[in-house]
Amino acid sequence: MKFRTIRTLTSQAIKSLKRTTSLTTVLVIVACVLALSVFTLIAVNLTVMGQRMQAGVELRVYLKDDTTEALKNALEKSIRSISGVTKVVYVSKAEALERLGAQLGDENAFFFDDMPNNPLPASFDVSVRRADAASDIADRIRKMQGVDEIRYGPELVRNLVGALRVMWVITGAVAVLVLVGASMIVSNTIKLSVFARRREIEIMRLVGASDVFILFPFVVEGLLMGILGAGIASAIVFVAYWAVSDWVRAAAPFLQIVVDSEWLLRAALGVVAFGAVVGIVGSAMSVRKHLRVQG
Amino acid sequence: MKFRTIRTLTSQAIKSLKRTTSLTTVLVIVACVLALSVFTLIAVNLTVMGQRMQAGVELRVYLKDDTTEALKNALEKSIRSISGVTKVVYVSKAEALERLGAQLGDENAFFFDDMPNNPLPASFDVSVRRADAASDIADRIRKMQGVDEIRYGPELVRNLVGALRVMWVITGAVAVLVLVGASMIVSNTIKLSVFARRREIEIMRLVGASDVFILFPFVVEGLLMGILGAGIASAIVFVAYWAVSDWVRAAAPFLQIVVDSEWLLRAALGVVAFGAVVGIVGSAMSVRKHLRVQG
Amino acid sequence: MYGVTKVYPGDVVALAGVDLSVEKGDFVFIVGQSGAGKSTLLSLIYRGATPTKGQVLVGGRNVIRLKRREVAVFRRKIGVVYQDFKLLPERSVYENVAFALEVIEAPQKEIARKVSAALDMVGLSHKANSLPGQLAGGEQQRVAIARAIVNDPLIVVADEPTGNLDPDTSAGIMALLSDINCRGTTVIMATHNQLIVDRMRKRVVEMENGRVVRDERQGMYCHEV
Amino acid sequence: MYGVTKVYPGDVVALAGVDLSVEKGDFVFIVGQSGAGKSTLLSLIYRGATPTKGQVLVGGRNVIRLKRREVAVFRRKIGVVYQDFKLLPERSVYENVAFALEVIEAPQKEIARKVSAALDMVGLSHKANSLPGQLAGGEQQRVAIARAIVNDPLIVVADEPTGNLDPDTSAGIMALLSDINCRGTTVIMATHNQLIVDRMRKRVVEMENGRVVRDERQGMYCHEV
Ligand SMILES: Nc1ncnc2c1ncn2[C@@H]1O[C@H](COP(=O)(O)OP(=O)(O)OP(=O)(O)O)[C@@H](O)[C@H]1O
Ligand SMILES: Nc1ncnc2c1ncn2[C@@H]1O[C@H](COP(=O)(O)OP(=O)(O)OP(=O)(O)O)[C@@H](O)[C@H]1O
Ligand SMILES: [Mg+2]
Ligand SMILES: [Mg+2]
Repeated sequence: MKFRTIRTLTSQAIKSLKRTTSLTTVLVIVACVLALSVFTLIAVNLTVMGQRMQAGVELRVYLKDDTTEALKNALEKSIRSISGVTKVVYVSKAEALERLGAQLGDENAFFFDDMPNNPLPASFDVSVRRADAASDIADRIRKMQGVDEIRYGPELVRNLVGALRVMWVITGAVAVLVLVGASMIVSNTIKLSVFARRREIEIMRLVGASDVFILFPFVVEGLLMGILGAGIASAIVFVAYWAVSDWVRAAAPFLQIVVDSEWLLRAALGVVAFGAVVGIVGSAMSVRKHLRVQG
Repeated sequence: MKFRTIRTLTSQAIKSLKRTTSLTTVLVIVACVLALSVFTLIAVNLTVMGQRMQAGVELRVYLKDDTTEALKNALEKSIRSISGVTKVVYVSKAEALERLGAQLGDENAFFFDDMPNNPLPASFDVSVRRADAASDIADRIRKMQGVDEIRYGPELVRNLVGALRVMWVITGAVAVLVLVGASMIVSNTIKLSVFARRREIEIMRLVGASDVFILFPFVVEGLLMGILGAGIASAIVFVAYWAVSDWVRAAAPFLQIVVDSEWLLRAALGVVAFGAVVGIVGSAMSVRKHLRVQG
Repeated sequence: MYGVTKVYPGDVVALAGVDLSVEKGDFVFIVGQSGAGKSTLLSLIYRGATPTKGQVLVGGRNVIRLKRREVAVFRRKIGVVYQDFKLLPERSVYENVAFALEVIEAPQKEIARKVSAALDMVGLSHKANSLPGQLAGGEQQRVAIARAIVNDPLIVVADEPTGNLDPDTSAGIMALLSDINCRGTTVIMATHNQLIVDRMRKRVVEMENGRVVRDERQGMYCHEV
Repeated sequence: MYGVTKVYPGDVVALAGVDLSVEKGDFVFIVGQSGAGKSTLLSLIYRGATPTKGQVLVGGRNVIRLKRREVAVFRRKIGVVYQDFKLLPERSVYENVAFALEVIEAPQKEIARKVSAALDMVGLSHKANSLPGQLAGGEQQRVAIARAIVNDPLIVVADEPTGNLDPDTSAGIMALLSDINCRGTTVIMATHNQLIVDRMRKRVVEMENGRVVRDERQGMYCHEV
């Protein structure tokens, strides 16, 4: 095609875009991109939070009181060699007593001062990479020599890990649903608008317009709709996310929401590009299929 | 209109429904209802969970060691009289010691046996109805006579309350977005299908068809589309929710997901009715507007 | 049958001060060049358009003053053959003709009988189940004619009803319209078909640039014969 | 110009074994009753339809064997006036006519010049910016004619091009087609207009029920004169 023709056809596409019928497709794209973005952002944040929380999961391995220094060192070595263990810290009997004092608070601490002998055992604090591996690791450590007993981190953390997993699965399922639904709707909406112009397409073919000539304005329209829809959606998400993350930082600072403006900007551009591709492919396919049927 | 006419027009609506163009609208309705349902279910579950968690928030009010029995009773009474307080339990010095022993575990408990005197203070365990009211209540109690110090429930619970609030707000925002977007898309899709049949409508008017006569098939079509869309969506949600809740019960039993099949069934029927209304109103309004423009 | 009429749709003066009255039972040909305003004049009768100035009276009623609901009822008494046929593309020939009876909620049996009769009259019984898109141009035109006459209207307004018909078929259609006219129906017909107009020797109204320039009882197509 | 042809679309036998050849530069009238198969015959020439049996040769090429891409290129050499006009409803008269030149990617200046000339020839320069829906029936028909002739086609296929035109305008259009024919363009035209056919005295092909029943050089509309 000549450049001039491309210009003519593009201006036709823009003209046709201004008609109300295209609004539906833009809206559908906006809605789909919004839904996808919201779910993606939630999923990303949940993942990051989950990783942080899991990193904090610890096993406390209590040593028998009669453990020798040599045995202790051997034990530390074997624990470190277990895959999935990220950190091993030795807590002596004296340190354990201090820790208990701090736990009980100042007003109770005084009564340890005149303690005849320290009843608390020494321990290893073992950090593990993934919370769900903790119980396997505990089983392996329990069988080692010199180990008296093993305690997990607080129950709640383990529960949270389960809850997060549920959230991820739901988020993933909804994301898949939205993606499938969105592409079906977008392609159907474009099909509908092709259907509304079926006479026009037929006439163009009869006057001797080539497939590319007929396709081009639809593709440009699809491209513009895609960019427009995705652009609007990502602008909304961008602004809303800034506002929400500010608010969250104030309301629940410990959530440590992911905010990296460069990353967000890049994501927004990616979304717009995605919208453009969806628009082009969607409209091209619908019209092409329609042309094929026409023979 | 005569009954016979209604039958004729209805059969026409069904015929027209079978054409591919209606698929878009049904899909849009399915997608919207799905999105709405998922968010509603998440919101309901979060609310119920949140209520349960908040119910567990406690303040521990430590009493001065020299508090008399009379003062203690007066204090208990005043605390009870604060609105928002649901339960007040007295924990004596002896009970406190026992509790600490249980907390520290069996292997450490023995060393309390030969304690010269009990260093732990007596306390009231105060349950409050809403976690966010806890700090206000604490401030009021702190000023009372005989109170030594006040401790909150674990930090994590307070954080969770903040996190839940964030979740609710996000869920609410997304729900509003979905609702607005959905109704815009549905009405636009119907508008588009009316647009595709604009010639047909014009011809009908010229042949002397009344507005009701023209509207009726569209309304029936909208009704059927709405029922179909909402029906498909709520069937998916119903089945999926059963599966998910089973899985959640296995993976994270403490989440205590809301499952009440009767309630769910009623909700599903409500959703279908909602879809029917959306379909009727949406198509009727689009066609009516179109008829008005035609003059 | 109607009074003063003037129309200016957009900036185009389609009718410029037309006065015309048609008696009940008349047979009137409207002739004139392409773009003279014939179709516009006819559309005023069935209220396809409203005049910018002037009044249109049909059967003693002022058409312009009709309310929305009344327009539909009013149109049912007028059978119109549109220049571009205006058939419902997704309904069969039978359904298209039946539609004019369905809007008046006629009994199913009566519909079946009358539609068959009308299709017979225009010679299209064998195409009853075809869609308009599957018909020849002249066949579509005859479907439009059948629809216009099927519910025994008081007035038949026909815009170029023989434009796509061969002389034989045209003669058949004209015989049909004459017949209906004899039974008391007013027929107003815009046409370019010189042979038909000359043969029928009915009233001829000639238009030019939105004005009536000739109005003869028992006229011919051309001015000077 | 084409060989043996037969067509059976659906169960309807529209053409039943038609043999016809047209020389380059001929002027041929196709006449016959409504539904005789004239439009179907014409549609085979511009490959609007393909025959069920038989072959169609245009300019030495077998039309049926054309590939998808070739069909578009092929159609650009044939100017067609469709019975139902087939104008793009959302483009102005000017754009509709220009479209036939845009598909061959002509320079903008040439398009402007040729479109103006074509609209002049059919007498519609003053309506260049109207939409088809705002035109009288005869005006739409003339736009379709302008589009068919604007890119100097090798063959003009015209299906009932004067059905909505008054005798004067029809005569003008026929003069135009004669003129184009004199410059070497083949013209094939289906019509019911007896006056035109009788006056022109060109080749007449009469069809009946999908068969050619008469083929006369310098014929008249009717069988027996
Ligand atoms: N909707 C419209 N908007 C603007 N102008 C219009 C419209 N309809 C018709 N016209 C113009 O009004 C004039 C008269 O049109 P009309 O259709 O009445 O002519 P006509 O006599 O029926 O012609 P024909 O014999 O070709 O059908 C024409 O110039 C036409 O372009
Ligand atoms: N798409 C189609 N599907 C089925 N039948 C068709 C189709 N197109 C035309 N026909 C039938 O083929 C026959 C010939 O049609 P055609 O259009 O060729 O007639 P015609 O000679 O052009 O008539 P007219 O003068 O009325 O335009 C008719 O009986 C018509 O009903
Ligand atoms: Mg007209
Ligand atoms: Mg034909």
